[in-house]
Amino acid sequence: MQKNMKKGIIKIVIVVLVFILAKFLIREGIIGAYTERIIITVGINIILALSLNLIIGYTGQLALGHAAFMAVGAYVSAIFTTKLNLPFVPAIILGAVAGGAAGFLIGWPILRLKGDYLAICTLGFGEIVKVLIQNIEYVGAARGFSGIKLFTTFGWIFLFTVLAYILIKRVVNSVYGRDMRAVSQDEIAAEAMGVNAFRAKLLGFIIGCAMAAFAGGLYAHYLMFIDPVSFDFNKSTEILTFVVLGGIGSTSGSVAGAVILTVLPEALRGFGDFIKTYRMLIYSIMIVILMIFRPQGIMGNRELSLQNLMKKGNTFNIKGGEKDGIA
Amino acid sequence: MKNRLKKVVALVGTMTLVMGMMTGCGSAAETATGTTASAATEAAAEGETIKIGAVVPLTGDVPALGESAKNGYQLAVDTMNANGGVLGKQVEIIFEDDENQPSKAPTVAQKLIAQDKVVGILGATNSKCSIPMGPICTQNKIPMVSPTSTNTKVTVEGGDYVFRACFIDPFQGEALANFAKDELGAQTAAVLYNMADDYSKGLAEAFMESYTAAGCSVVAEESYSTGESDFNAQLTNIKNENPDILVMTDFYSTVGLIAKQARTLGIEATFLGGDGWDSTDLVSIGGDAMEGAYYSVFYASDDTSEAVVNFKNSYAEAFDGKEADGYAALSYDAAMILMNAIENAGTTDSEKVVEALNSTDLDVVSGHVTYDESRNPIKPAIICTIKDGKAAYYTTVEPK
Amino acid sequence: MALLEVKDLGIQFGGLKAVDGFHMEIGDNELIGLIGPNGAGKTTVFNMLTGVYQPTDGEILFDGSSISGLTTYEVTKKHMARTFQNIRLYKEMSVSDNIKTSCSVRRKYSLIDAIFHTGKYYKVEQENEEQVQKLLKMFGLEDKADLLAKNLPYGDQRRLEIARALATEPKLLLLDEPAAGMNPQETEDLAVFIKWIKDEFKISILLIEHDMKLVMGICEKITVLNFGKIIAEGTPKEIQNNPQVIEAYIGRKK
Amino acid sequence: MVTFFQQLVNGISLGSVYALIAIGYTMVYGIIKMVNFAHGEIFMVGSFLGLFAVSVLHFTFFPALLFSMIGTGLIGALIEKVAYKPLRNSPPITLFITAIAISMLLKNLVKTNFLAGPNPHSFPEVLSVDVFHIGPVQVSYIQIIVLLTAVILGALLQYFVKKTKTGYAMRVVAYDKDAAALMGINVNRTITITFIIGSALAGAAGVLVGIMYPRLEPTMGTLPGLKCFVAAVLGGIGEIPGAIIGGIVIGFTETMTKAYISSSLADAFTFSLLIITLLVKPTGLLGKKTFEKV
Repeated sequence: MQKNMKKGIIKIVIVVLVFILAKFLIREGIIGAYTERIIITVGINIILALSLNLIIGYTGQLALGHAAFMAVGAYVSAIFTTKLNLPFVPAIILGAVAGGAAGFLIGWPILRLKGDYLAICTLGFGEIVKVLIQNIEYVGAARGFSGIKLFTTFGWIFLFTVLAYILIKRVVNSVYGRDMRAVSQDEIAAEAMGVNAFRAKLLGFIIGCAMAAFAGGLYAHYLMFIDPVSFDFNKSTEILTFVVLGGIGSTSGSVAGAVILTVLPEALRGFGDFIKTYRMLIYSIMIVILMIFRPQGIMGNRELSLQNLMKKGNTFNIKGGEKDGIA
Repeated sequence: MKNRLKKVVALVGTMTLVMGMMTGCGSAAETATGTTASAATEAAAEGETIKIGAVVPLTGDVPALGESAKNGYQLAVDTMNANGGVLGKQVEIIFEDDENQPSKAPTVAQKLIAQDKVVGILGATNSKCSIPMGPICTQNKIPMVSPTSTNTKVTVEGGDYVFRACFIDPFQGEALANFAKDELGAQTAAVLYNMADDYSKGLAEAFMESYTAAGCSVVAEESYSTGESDFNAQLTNIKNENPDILVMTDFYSTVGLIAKQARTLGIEATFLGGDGWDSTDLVSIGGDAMEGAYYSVFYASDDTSEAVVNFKNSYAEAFDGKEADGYAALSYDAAMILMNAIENAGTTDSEKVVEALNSTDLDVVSGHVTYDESRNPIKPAIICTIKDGKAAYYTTVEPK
Repeated sequence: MALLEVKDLGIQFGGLKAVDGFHMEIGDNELIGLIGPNGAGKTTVFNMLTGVYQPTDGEILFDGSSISGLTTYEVTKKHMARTFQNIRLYKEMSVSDNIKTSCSVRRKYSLIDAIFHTGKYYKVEQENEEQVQKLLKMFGLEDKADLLAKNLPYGDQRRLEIARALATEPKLLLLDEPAAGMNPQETEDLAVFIKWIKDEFKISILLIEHDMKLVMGICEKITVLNFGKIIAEGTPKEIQNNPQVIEAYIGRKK
Repeated sequence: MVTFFQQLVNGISLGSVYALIAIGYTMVYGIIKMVNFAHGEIFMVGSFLGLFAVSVLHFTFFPALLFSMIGTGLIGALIEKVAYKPLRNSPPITLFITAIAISMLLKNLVKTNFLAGPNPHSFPEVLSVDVFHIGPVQVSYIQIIVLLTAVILGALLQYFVKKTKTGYAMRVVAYDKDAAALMGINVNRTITITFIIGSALAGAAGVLVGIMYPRLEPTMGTLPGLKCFVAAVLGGIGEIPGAIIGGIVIGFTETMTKAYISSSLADAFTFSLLIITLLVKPTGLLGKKTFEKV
């Protein structure tokens, strides 16, 4: 018991230290408003990548409509704060609950399907949500929902990103995470070993959708304006590239993918037009090459975590799931 | 033990690298005295140039508009610098690409303000980017002039630092409605718009509101979503109603397609539209179906007024013979309005520049500009028509 | 009361009656063999018992209650586990995780426990870990705990699949051709190994196998299936010189 | 009542366009069980090749159609060789993500200024634009051409798959790739041929759509691509006649939704149709039942 406790405390101390350091840098203006905005975007993208990775990486279900759940969370939380004047945190939690409910609603029928059909149906669902929002005048339809109060600050983002990471690690390292992975490996064998495959898939899907909705809430209260078009298929593909580049089925991989693909374009903003204009072309070529030579992405299914560092042996020891019981 | 130590060092190394990368690309210019942005503008003023930021959609789904806007801004700054610049200093314009995405516009605006220390921002081109950008400029007390965003929310929700150089949807809708009723004597209208596009839907609603208020009737209201190319279903319903005019409030490429299908289906109504039609490609896609159509626009390319002719010539000269479209003209005007305000204010201090902007009284390419209390310009709308395959000036609708 | 009672079990795929009138009784701690030529319907019987296929007629009583119509994981919850003819391990998961997944059938905690790492979470994880270590030691796999299942040699994969089934604490273990692809020496060890499991875990085992030496050696009762029908039942000795069985396997002497 | 027949004609003409693209989808999926997500983009490339042939090479309709079919066929084969072949036996997720990446690649490649550039282009009039009146209902010459081409190409393809040797090889590969290899069938060659034919069909559809709706832009392939997958699934994936029927049904429902229910919800209806079909009858109208042997 104590060994786990000791490691837990070390991790908490490190996290708090990093937070204080960042806060100090901001107050001193070393991290300016522009970089702060990038860090907030990185935080939101990390939560999105983690949530999609739970569905694609761990539960093995290729869901292509992830931006739709982000939209549900964004719009529901925006309605609560702007129209009903609810405080920030309850509003985004309600947004996440709505996202989870939408996940259940669409997951229940669709998760009986396999592979390609599931992918296209989730994609179809994404388009349906976009069209529905475009027809709801209450939220401004195609003209977008503006005048949302600014709540998302660096502090909230830091807290929620760390919480999201811990939540995913704990779900993945629990009985539920193992059931999900077993189902993604061989559904029939998992059922023979007493795992209710459908329930495991549905649970992974609901948690993933709720988290995406939560990220949507943070996004809405940071940008203060949301419109249906920004949650279309391109947004879903963007989140997919974070997970794919980082490594399908690796939690720290998703974090790495989200950080790199968010910071890179901003860091390159200064350099020549070539990269800027052909950015999407470079990304697509990169993915094709990646899928052929390194389908597991940068991190593969390895985990870079403090746990491995403390242990003897290499940082990237290759093993199936996360061994450490703690985040 | 050594092995573990090496690994810890590696992790700490990568952490600092990532932090460094982030702070590096962010703070290079920011390590000024950490003061708020507006005070920083004084510091910049002492420098040799006045920096103005411009947010344009260079990539994304409408790069053509971005290019016109960039050329318009550049031409205005070059002309201004040619005759002595502003407050005796040369003007330097810094372009940033918002990819026509609402999430990108505020980030690049923040970059221009925090990193490049601009004294004013031109843009964004489309309303959906200007709306989220407005509050950022107001928070940082940096004046913003959008050339072509017609959605009312841009100034209403943008805050006191947000201005625009073009008329707003309600005015354009009203102008079109009155023009249809008085000039064309049309009593019944059908409206076909892209319900997935904020500009198209906004203008359509504005038109319908004014048209019904003026006592005429909208006999058919049909819509479609982006990317669609078959409009026969909607057009057949419209043909059934046999309206006097068919109003299409979308961009030139879709309008050309609809017009062709409408004529093939045998719809004889006159076609009416908004500033989205303003492009040389309208006729190349629409062909002779566009003949005799009317559309409101910021500026008529064949207008004979001296300001327009000079602008067109210098534009063609600067950009190897390219023809200036409405987006280029309005971007040029927006830049002129901002620079003129800085000149009148005598300083780059934003409060004074905003005061100067509010009291703008300037002749620009798209007509005479003065601002009302919600910082929208009181400007005429120009109606053009397509006569034997070319856009021709028809009339001007003065604001009430 | 017998542990497993199967009465008049049958299934029809389109026109073909794959299995017809199958009956069987298995008491506590018995080792029963089910043999028959290829395509006799052995695996189909397995799939009906474990809920993979829904039988068209007949009744399956297990541990006192009917299980015909239940899904596979419900059958496993009622303490009947199985292995597969061609090994179906979780290839990309570690050996220990393969086994630990089955432990959750018996011991589970709520999602809230998992997220907030409550006392119950640590207790259950600890128990699961102990059971995994116990099974790993018994099956000689403890030093391969962290290897991916796909990287194990064939023999170890077979044993891991049995270990994984045993982790669900079954009362009846169904083994589907465990000796497939093994040389005589390995089959010999497997026979001893199966007998040891039966005594060590006090469970009943239903064994499908082609290797006569293995089946005749360790099974107490044998049922012979041919073209979906039972053609013989009894002790190994009776089966060996039963004319129908010989005919089914070797064909009639002219 | 007149409008109903006119809408019927509109529906069938739109449906025949979808059918033309769906045939390619269903063929590729039928043979190697892979949703070629980039199929919509190959259709777009077909339109641009047609535009290039007509405006730059001054081809008339038929040579331009052939030019585009050959072009897209080669591109299809190239994509299969470079991107899909190395992943032949990797998990479906990797293949699907590669297909999405290829579609992004094609879209952005055509968008570059070296090729077509981002702005819409117009397709010059190659076929006569006149219109026939059958009573009050009118049908344009192009609509008839598109319907005829869809039916003819569909019949030709059905004949090819059912009667010729290569067609036979395709059906065997569709049934069991590994067994086919054991039987001496050159699986790689068959799959490449499938891609060539599928892509060529998409190219033909591209040219016809370019003529019918003369606005071409790099993003025009995504939406039709999606709808034609719905058509292929509705008709029973892998069944060529199914794809044609599926295409007509999708075109019909979309037109009727726009005409009588609400033109802004049309797309939502199409996609809900997909989800309902897959839940009620996953194999689609004509598809065969397949299940995994334990």
